[in-house]
Amino acid sequence: MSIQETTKQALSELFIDQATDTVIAEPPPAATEESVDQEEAVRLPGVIDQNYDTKGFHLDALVEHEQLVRAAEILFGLGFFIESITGVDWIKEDQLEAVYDFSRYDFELCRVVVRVFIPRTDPHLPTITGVYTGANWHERETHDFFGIVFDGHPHLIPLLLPEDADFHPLLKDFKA
Amino acid sequence: MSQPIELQKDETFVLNVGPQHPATHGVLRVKMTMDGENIYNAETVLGYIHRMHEKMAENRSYPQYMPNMGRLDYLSAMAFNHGYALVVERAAGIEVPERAEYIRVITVELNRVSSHLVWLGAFVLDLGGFTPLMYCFDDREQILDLLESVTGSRLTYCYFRFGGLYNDIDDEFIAGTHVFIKRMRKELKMYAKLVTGNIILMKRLKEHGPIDRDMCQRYGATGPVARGSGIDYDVRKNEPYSVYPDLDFDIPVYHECDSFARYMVRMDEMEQSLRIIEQALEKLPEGPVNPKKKPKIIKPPPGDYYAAVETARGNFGIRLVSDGTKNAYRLKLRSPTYSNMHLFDEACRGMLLADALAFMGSLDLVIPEMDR
Amino acid sequence: MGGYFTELFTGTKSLLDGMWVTLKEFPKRPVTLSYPHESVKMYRRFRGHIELIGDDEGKANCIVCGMCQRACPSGCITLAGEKPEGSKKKVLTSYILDFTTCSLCGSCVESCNFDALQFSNEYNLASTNKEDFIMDLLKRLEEQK
Amino acid sequence: MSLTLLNAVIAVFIAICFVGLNAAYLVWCERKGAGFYQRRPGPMENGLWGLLQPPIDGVKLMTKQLLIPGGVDKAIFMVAPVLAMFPALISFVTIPFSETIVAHPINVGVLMIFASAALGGMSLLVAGWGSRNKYAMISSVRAVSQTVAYEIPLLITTITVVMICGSLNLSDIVQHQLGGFWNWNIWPFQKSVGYNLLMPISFLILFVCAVAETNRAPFDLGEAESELVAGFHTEYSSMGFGLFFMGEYANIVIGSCLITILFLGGWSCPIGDLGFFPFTNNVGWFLLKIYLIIFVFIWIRWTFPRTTIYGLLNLSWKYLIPISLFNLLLTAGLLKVF
Repeated sequence: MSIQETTKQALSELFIDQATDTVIAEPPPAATEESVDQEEAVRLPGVIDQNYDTKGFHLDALVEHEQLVRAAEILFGLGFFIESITGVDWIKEDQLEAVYDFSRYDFELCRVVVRVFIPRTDPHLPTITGVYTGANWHERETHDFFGIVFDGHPHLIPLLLPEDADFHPLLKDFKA
Repeated sequence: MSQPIELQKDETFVLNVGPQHPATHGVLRVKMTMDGENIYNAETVLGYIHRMHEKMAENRSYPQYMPNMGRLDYLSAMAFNHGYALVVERAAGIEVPERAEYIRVITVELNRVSSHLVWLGAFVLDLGGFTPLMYCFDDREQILDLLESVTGSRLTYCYFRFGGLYNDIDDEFIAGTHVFIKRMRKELKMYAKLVTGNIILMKRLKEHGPIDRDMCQRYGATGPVARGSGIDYDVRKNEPYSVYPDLDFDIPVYHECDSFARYMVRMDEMEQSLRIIEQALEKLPEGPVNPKKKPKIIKPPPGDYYAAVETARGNFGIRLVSDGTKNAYRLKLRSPTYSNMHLFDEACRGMLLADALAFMGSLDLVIPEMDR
Repeated sequence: MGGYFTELFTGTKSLLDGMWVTLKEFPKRPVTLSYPHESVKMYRRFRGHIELIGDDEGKANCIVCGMCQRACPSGCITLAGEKPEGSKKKVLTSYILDFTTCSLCGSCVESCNFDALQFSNEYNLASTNKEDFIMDLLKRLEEQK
Repeated sequence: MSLTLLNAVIAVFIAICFVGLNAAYLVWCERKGAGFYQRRPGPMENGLWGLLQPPIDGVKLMTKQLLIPGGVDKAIFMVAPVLAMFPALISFVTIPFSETIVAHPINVGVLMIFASAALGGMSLLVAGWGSRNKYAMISSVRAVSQTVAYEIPLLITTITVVMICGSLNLSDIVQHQLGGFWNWNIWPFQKSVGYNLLMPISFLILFVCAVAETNRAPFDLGEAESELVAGFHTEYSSMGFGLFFMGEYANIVIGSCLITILFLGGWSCPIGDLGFFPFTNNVGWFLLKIYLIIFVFIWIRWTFPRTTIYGLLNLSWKYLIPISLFNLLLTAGLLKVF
């Protein structure tokens, strides 16, 4: 079994107790014609395969925010390292997306993207610094740029922005 | 040797290394809590050269953003350009002619050698040896001259275009590169004698600055830092892009997990880069360097795309979120030293100040790339 | 004990090796260039600041299409033109380059379809006066004639 | 009495001139040498080959403002550079440049030099403590532990030579080596002790100790510009810095004088006194020898990276002290035998 399938299976177990049994076998989105906004809006939590050649990553997992730490633990156990954490501001849907990139050191190539959607007002996420120590700076950076509060983070002060910064420049409604 | 010492929190003082300090090579600030000359902990303070490149990406069209890439990592600007070109080509589905791919590889590898040369000089300077810096800069000068004759600039090349290149290389460049490879092989032997073999250097690097595999995984360290810890991870091999699969080269891996291992990885990488350049020059096909048909205005279909390249410092990844317009909706730059520097705090505890700064040098930091 | 003397021996040898390398460099000629007295020849492709290309009479080739202005990522080009009476083509009346924000990327030169822009070979551009970097390229073209 | 005093005053005056000129032009030599080692020409602009650089630098240093950082102990802060310069000057009083050119020959000249050298370490401590700067503080602590560690092998090696020559008077030590280079103490065969194979190694030990005592690269832990910014003189500007600089170069000259006298036969002509000018025992040979040694000092500085404090102490306690002690015992034994 390739690492992609193993990882997919492991991550799928997160969603089993969610009653919707169709989630695991959700087909990859074939049509990209419809706008990404609608597609993201209807997407249910679950893991889907992506076409590496066109997308640049293999697995795309959408999780609820209470499943996030568990997902990170699964990936850590499978030998993934953390590449980056970032956010995307979907201002039209009034949502923030946090994107976690994971990759592997060995030759079985598998890039995993874990996404979480959270409301734009009062965005909170659990920290994964307990699993990946290196998430510390990435989470601080995401907090800087998007204002996402990572609950349980040991040292959530501005990293790249000045220490007294109270603005979040990558939000779409930010005006300099 | 830095034996584990019981450090007392209540007997410490804070030493500000940076933002203006000779060892930080730029405006990095490390707030070290010290017990005597031993480090109790070190908090890195970033952001002194933060320019919000990611926001700029949202306000510029795709081709307009290309020059920004050279400003991220001024030492391996070519590789950063390559990463950005890759992700946009992947998103917009632009084909690259083969000759352009080969020339990309040649220039990126030349740039990698020049970047490692600066690192070598600066690293030995950190250790107190001044002369190798001058030799390194002399050698690097040859590369910069070569690249300048092709791209027109010396540091922030901005040489790649989506689907191709700014312009073609000429015979003069090819001849010059062959001369350079010959010279560099000789110089590498000289460095081995002058620097690598030196007992003082070995004593300072061997068994100092330990980074093990687990630590790399937790922090996401890549590049020579990971390869010095026994992880054979190199994007050029693990996730082949461009024409790297057609070229024969090795990834140097050392299992000692110390500063000397990282040092040796980079020294060997220069040799491997020369090999790559030599082969690429040999295989260089004729043909155009820009695709015949290319969209006039680049508007990738909505969705998110990812591409990674191996820069001189490690895995540089770009996540591009497109909404179908001519500007990126969101562009995330995953810079390698950001993760590599992050582990400094954990790794340097209990070290002597001199060793910690040598360790910092072995991480090969480029601050603008970290702060973005 | 064996290691003690081996290390002493190899260590000393490595130091002497290093000293031999630097000694060999000592009598060699310097590779540097004493800059203000001599200077390097710039490469043909060297990217200095941009300049206008004129025809034989010194008139700018520019037709004031404004492509360069739009291509510039940092908005450092300001140009204006007017249509003289009886002429079909627009004529350039001013072309200002704000070099303080220019990043020498060359997008303007590439975007130009009328062979009107090129890179100059100027690199001695240091000045203590900011106004020196607001360049009037049209004036420059006239002066070159 | 008064004549002796006058003599001493004149000697100190000459010493100051000598030290000052030496310091200035050694800086020039150092920069020029660094340039040649590094494929570049070194100072070129002022005068022929940049020969006017040192006086111009001197003028620059003297006209700069002497900054005193807030909150320092002014007395200590100001006295430190003087303390760096003073022992170096004192040492010159006893050094015999030739048979006749010596300011004040003292029977225990060796002791005198070591006493003032120990005082030199003091100046670093005072400067580091008085600067109210953490880098300077770390630097001075390093420098003192370095001085303590390296004075021991230095003394032991010197004692070996003193035993062979049977005198603490520097002139006598040179007299003992007159008559050709084969009589110098550096060789493994000696008139008085027969074969002592460790003598060349003793010479090396003395050389290493001299480099370490003068805080030169690769033992410049006190300055360590990439770690401690500028070490103990971080806070000094103008002539305060200038005095430290001069003191450093004066110490280098003293160090090389000591090496020349103890091992290389001082002012003696390498092929024996032939009785016509350059080949007599004269001051020229002495100066030639010390500048050759200074050349090696510069050569070493521009070749090696810096050691760390444990590397430095390891070298001293694991190699230099045992070997020099062993040589001391061996020499003592040989003296008994022959």
